[in-house]
Amino acid sequence: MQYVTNTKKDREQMLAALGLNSIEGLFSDIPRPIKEKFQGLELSEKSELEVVSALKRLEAQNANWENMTSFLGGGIYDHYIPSIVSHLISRSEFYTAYTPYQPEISQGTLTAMFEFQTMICELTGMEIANASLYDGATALAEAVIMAERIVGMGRMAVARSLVPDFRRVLDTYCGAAGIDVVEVPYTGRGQLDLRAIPADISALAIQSPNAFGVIEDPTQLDLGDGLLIVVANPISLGILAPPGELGADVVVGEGQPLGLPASFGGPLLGFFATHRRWLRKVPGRISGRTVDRDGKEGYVMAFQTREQHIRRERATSNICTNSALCALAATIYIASLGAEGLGELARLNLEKAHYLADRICSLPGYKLAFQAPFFNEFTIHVPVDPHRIRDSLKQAGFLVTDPGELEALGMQEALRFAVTEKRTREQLDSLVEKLGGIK
Amino acid sequence: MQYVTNTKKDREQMLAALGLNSIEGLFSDIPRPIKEKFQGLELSEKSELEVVSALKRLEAQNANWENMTSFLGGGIYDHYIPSIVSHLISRSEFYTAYTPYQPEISQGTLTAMFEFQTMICELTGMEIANASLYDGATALAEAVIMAERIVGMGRMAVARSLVPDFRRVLDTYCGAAGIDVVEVPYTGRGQLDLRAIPADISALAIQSPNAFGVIEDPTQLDLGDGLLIVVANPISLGILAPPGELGADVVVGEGQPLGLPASFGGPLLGFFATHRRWLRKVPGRISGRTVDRDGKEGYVMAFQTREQHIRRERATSNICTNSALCALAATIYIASLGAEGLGELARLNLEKAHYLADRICSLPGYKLAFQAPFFNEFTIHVPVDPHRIRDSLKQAGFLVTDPGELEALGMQEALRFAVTEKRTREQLDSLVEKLGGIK
Amino acid sequence: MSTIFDRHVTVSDGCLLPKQDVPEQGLKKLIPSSLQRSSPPRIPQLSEPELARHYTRLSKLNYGIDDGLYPLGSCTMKYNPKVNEDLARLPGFALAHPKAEEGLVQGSLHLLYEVSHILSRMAGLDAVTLQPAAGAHGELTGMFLLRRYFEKRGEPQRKRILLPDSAHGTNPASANTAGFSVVQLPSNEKGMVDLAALKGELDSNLAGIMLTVPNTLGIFEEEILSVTELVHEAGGLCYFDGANLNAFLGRARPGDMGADVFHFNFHKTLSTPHGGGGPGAGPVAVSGKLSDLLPVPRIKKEGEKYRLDWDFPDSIGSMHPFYGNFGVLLKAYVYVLLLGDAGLRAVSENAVLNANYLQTRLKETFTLPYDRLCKHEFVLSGAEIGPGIKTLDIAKRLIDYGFHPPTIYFPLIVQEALMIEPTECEGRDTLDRFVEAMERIAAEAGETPEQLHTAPQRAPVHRLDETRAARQPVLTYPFDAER
Amino acid sequence: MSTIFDRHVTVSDGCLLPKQDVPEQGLKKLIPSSLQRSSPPRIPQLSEPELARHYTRLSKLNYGIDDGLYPLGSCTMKYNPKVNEDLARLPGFALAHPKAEEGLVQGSLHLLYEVSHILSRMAGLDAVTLQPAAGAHGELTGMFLLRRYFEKRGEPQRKRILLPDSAHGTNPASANTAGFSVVQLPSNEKGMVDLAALKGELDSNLAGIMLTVPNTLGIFEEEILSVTELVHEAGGLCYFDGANLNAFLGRARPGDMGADVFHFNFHKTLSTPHGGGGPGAGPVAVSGKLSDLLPVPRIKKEGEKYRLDWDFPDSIGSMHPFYGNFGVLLKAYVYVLLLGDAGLRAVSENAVLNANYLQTRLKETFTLPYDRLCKHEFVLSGAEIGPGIKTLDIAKRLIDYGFHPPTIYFPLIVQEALMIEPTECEGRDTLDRFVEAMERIAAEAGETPEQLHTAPQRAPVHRLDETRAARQPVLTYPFDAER
Ligand SMILES: Cc1ncc(COP(=O)(O)O)c(C=O)c1O
Ligand SMILES: Cc1ncc(COP(=O)(O)O)c(C=O)c1O
Repeated sequence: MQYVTNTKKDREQMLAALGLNSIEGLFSDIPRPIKEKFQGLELSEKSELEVVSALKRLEAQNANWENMTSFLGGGIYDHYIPSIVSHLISRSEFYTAYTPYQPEISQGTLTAMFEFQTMICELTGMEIANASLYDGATALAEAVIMAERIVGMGRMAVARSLVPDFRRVLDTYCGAAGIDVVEVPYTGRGQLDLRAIPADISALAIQSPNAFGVIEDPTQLDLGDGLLIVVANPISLGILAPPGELGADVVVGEGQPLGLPASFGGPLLGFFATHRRWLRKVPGRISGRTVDRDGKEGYVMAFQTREQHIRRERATSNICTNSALCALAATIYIASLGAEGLGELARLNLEKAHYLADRICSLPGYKLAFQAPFFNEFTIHVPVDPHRIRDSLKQAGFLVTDPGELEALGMQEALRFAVTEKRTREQLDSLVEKLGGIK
Repeated sequence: MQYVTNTKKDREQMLAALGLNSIEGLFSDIPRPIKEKFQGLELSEKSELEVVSALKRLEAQNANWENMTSFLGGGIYDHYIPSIVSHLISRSEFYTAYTPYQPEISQGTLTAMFEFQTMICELTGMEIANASLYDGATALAEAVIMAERIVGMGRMAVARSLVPDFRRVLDTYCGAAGIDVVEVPYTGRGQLDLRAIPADISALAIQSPNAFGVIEDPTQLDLGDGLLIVVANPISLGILAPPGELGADVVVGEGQPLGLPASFGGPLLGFFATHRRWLRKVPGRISGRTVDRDGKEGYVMAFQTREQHIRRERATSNICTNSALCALAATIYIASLGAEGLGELARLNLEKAHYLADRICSLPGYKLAFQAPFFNEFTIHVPVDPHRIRDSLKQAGFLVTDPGELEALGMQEALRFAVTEKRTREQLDSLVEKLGGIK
Repeated sequence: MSTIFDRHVTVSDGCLLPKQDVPEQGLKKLIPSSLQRSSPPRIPQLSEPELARHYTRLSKLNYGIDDGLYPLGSCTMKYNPKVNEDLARLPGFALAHPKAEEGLVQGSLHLLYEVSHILSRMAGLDAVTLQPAAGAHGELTGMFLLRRYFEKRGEPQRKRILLPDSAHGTNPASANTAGFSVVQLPSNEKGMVDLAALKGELDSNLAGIMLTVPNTLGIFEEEILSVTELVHEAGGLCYFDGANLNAFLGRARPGDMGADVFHFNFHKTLSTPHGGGGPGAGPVAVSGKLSDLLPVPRIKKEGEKYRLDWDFPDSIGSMHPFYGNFGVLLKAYVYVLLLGDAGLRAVSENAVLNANYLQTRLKETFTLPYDRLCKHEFVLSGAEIGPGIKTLDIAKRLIDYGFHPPTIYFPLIVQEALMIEPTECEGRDTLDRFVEAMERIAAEAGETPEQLHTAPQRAPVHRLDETRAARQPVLTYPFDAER
Repeated sequence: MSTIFDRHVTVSDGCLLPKQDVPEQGLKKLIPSSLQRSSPPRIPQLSEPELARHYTRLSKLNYGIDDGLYPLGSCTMKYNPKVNEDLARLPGFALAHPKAEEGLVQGSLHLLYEVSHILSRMAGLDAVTLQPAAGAHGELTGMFLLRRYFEKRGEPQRKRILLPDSAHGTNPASANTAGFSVVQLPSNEKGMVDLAALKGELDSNLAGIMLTVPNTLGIFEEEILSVTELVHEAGGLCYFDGANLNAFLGRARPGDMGADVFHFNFHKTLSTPHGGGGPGAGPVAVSGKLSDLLPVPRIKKEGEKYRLDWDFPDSIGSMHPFYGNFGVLLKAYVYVLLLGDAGLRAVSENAVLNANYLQTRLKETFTLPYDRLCKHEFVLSGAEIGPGIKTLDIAKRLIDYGFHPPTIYFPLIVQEALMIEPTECEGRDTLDRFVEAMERIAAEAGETPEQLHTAPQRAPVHRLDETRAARQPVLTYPFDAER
């Protein structure tokens, strides 16, 4: 086996040093009935060449994704990832390292975590952020659990316009944690119905832009003791007001748009930002600045006391391994753009989406489902069975989200389009042309 | 421009420090008529995203090479390259470094060069080797020039069975260096015709396995003062006798099979090995072991006095930049296999090639062009127009070399097949089946 | 360590992004001004050369698996095959969108289906969910499953989870998050579950037990079959934390030991990189009685087609927005294909051999509180090795010898614990060098304790003040502070 | 530095290679025993983890562009864009076999065709060969072209090549290899070609002149038009070494200066990585009168198809077995597409600005023998900076300050030369830090010269004994020696 370094001779000598005369002696403590029941996988060892071929055959069972023109979105977007991101995260010192338990030889990871936290705070307008969670959906669930710990009402409210992938996870966690979930409907403009927010909630969770692509305006909200949790699209924050400035108490979201491939939905990157006063209640790792014996600056994992190792059952959360390498990718991605580039990127998305929306709405029977501001994704009311449209578009290599997702949110005869900087005008025009031809 | 670090402000301040008030002032020394004639490329700056798309469109103009079953050879072979090779040579410390002029901060490159030299000597059976040349063909040309410097007869002989790509380069160099080239025919067994070797030559160059795939037996050669230069396939040396043991004075060859992609014929890797006594006549870089001030072992570029920097017009050759990163890839490739693996690899190639040859020869009218030992490549006499066969095979995704190449060497109605470890029995069988169907 | 915020800010003149190719309407028209950002985030843009240098420099402050021995106990820091990385980046896999029609992602679904089957066979259990993104996430999934199981059975009172005192901290935290109360079980003098104590806790409120096998001392519970039988008899379920699967890969299966739920830890056992703290994958395998409760969607094969199956009304819901960490699952799949059964056996063989070899050699110098055959790891005590010397000092001193330190202060039941796991990838040469370093450190502890107290000396920074980080938290770049 | 030959030899138990799937006939039957290898090469096989560690360790002994300033004069060590590397690895390009039918490689041929066209426009010359694999190979190609040109014209006696004394060593070596005799031209006090001396060499045996523009002092020949005119009038041709093209990228063209032959150096000007000594690319552009002599095959466009054109009976032959270093050519193509005209101008602007800025600041402390506006580089003298201090000492001391040293002892016309080229990629911050280091070294040279003599102290090895390497050559691993 090419990943084992001991030679046969090494093994013999080492066994001898242990006073054993067979490898079986090393496993004498496993009860015999267990060993007797063992069945293998019935897989023979294979060469790298063979496995590479096998995986390429599997890959070929997928569509040729490089030839697809994607308008899929709903949390996972088709943004361009600069080449440098993958080059830098592929340095083995980064990607093969463990969680930085030994800070003196982990300053690379810890510094980057600190940078990531700072960037997330800058984007969201919050005071502190953690170093990542698994994904946006579990980040939302963790936020609700934190809110429940802080406020303790035993129930929370959630906008109906939250993407269903997040909602499922939220419901699962709340169910197990004994938190009731109340749904808040949306208005005819596709925005949160402010009149329908229940009282006595630990938190209200909204998403902006939401599952319809509509930007929410939370400035008029009053939740009493309840916390406002906003699920944000980080790319939109290049031009949209930071939720922290609009009253959010916790901002979470999916970081995939920040330099991660869709990768069939994982690995992803949850981010989590909140007020400084809840520092000790935040789940997940946090990197903090300190000094060494000589006063030289350095970073460590701060507040490990919140974590499981120390306080065990009183730990803030059970998060251990999270999504550090994805956070590193996001950090490098953001640094490659800078503030200006982030703004430019957001504007590219915004304008292209509006161009497409306008063009589509010029087709007879097509109109925006909601008269409300949107960013890079919008919902269109269509005059033909949306499932049929989706199929026809697919034949032409254009991908849109299953209308079933919108139907489940109460939107019939609708399709959602996400438009990133990767879509060219030519592609947008030909999508419209294709749409126009569907009767 | 994303590769420039100075900001506009930096530039202004730096100009001011120079007492200049415009960038043009920096170019005042270029005569005006030259500047006035300038024409640009008429290319606008493009984003990485756009350039990546452009290159993928170009790539798509090629055949889908991943779906081809290649029997192409003649110097460039389709071997499997272990993933680790590319990972390691992609460490920026390796691939972005210059030639190791400052050995104290180049021990990585220099140590690997030393390893490469050792491996080449082990494979070829020679005493010394250089750290690489551009490619096998120019390595052969350099060998002939060295031989001419040593022996000085003004002419050399070359086997007609040398692959034409090498021959063209050899003729070009010899033409310009004033060395006459005499061709030595091959026998009915496809091997060098020993009786036809001219006298008074500085060198005889043969290739083994040669352009027909046939293994030469140079043990009976007597060249007088002339040197025997052998062009070797490094993969074959896992099982074939090192040319040094068969009387070679210089062994050169193309290192592409050692872990480099075909890459449409470049970059390649020339290797060059010879006797120790000609140390100071060898072209190209050589790494040598030495010690530092404290007696610690280290490596430097040895014998730089041979090179152009110092002796200028009396330099052994004009080689400066060579193929260091390709040599590093080859070093890692060889180390990943070790002696045993190299033997196993060579046997895989050998057996598969013989299996295919046997199977093809079982078809009516097909027979081996030469009754002589071969390694992983062989020439078949075919009963149908070979150009037509090549075309039909191509339709089925099987690639073989242009029969024109063999015709130019005097072999009509013939095709050459190279078989590497990547070819599965299934592929070989279906090639034979396909061949059998061509009438 | 300077951050990018300390660096030169570049305003790029050129185009990093494509030019706008549609007519612009302007921000003003499209977004109400109250919802627009009023000031830009304070994020510098670095030129690409500077960006490359900054993160290359940061990378060199790290220690990775390719830099040397990484004997972090419980973490199974094995080599991460390079080919895994390449295959996860194949565009057909990397670009596939999770909301695509099933017909466009048959290869991805097929792969997930295969992975589930392999895991189910490896665990000796009936069904698998690939959703959990890490070990602790697997635990949480398992706890949610237990909760739902007892609710469905009409035994909602079963809320007590037994945990050996050697358990990993995520175990109680996960149980807690799922609303269970945790009861700690003392270990006996052999470092194993104390059967008597266990029997004392078996009542009708028992939900189950969370075990790590082999346990965090690296010891295989000899009475494992009795333990699981007792719990089952009491109506409880057995959760197995699979962090230590490397110890018996290719030789034994948790299902055959009595496990009802088992989580895999891909970034430990199955060679996927740990990434400095994730992403990982923590799939969960369950016995038949729990299989209908697994998260949705699940992957189903219908004829030659692979489908997402949402139709499990008893399911706990979803633990992940999609199907788990596909990219990570793929890498482990590649690893298992490469190894096959023989390779998997070679893993446990060499992992256990290396651990016992180190244990035997190191117990000459250090205290080995539980002195017996170990599996893939063992735990020493750093106590009393020298005046005022703590395990932390030993760990930091190892850095000076060029090694990554072992896991320290875990498990809690060993005083000043040093938890050492060499993995199968290390060769004897390396182990011998490590022993030599440990022996020298032990000598230094007596002779020149200052060398340990002031270690590390050969790291990019000297010993960092962790207390200060908690007392005076600086968690984002202090833009406004005078630096 | 230990080599792999010093490492543990592993006999792999498993399978690195696929199993043989055809019936085996055996070596004995297939290869005559006299042609079989009798003993295996002495090459160890390392396990993959050990292999990764060995070469990762070696990599860390190197200094690359991503590690910091690399001001090697004449080498143009600019940033190597990462995207170049990705695109060269696209399978459609990387797997294409050079002997494939043209129909299967239209994309590759198209790319080469585009590159030729771009280069021809950049050079302001008529035709291009992409075959040369490096700068010196371009020179050799050029010299072969000159030789053939004069033979064809019936002037085979034209065998004298003029070379400024500041020329790079490959120039005379290339001329020599092609059978020319080299005449050295002295530089005048401005560091430029001495016109009077030039005029004295213009006879009917003159083949031509080899110039580097700007020259290796970083100075643009003010009289370049007179120089080329004089040579042309004398019936000679002008060869331009393009190593220094970075100085006027996007602003001027060698063709407009009188060049007949011009070689590009891709691994300098066009951002392709130098790889620790190659592979590179050194395409050659020529004026119309030489175009029929260029190497074959050339790439031709017929309608929408790209073809290899062999039909040039006057061609010198082939300089490369195929079409040049395709993978390298592709990277430069990507670079040019990214930059466009504006980006190319930004290159020369910043390269020249950085060089002049450094020159101005450093001449306060060091001797600047030719004190004038420079282009992309300049040459200081390290002489007399301190007692017994040589330029070598300064260079080695720079290593201690974390910088790669400049090129030293070239050009030969400056005593103790320090040839400094910062490139456009460096920012002012870095340049200021470099100046500071140089000033400190100058101070140390007077105050603590031992620090310079014993430098470097902060490198993986201390100063290496180059003489010993030549006197007692050890060029392969000494298997048999007692180590
Ligand atoms: C025994 C044990 N259980 C659980 C975990 C948690 O796994 P993860 O970090 O993947 O969430 C760990 C990780 O260190 C562990 O060692
Ligand atoms: C001025 C000059 N000419 C020619 C060369 C040779 O180029 P190459 O190393 O690409 O062969 C160099 C390389 O250092 C150079 O600086």
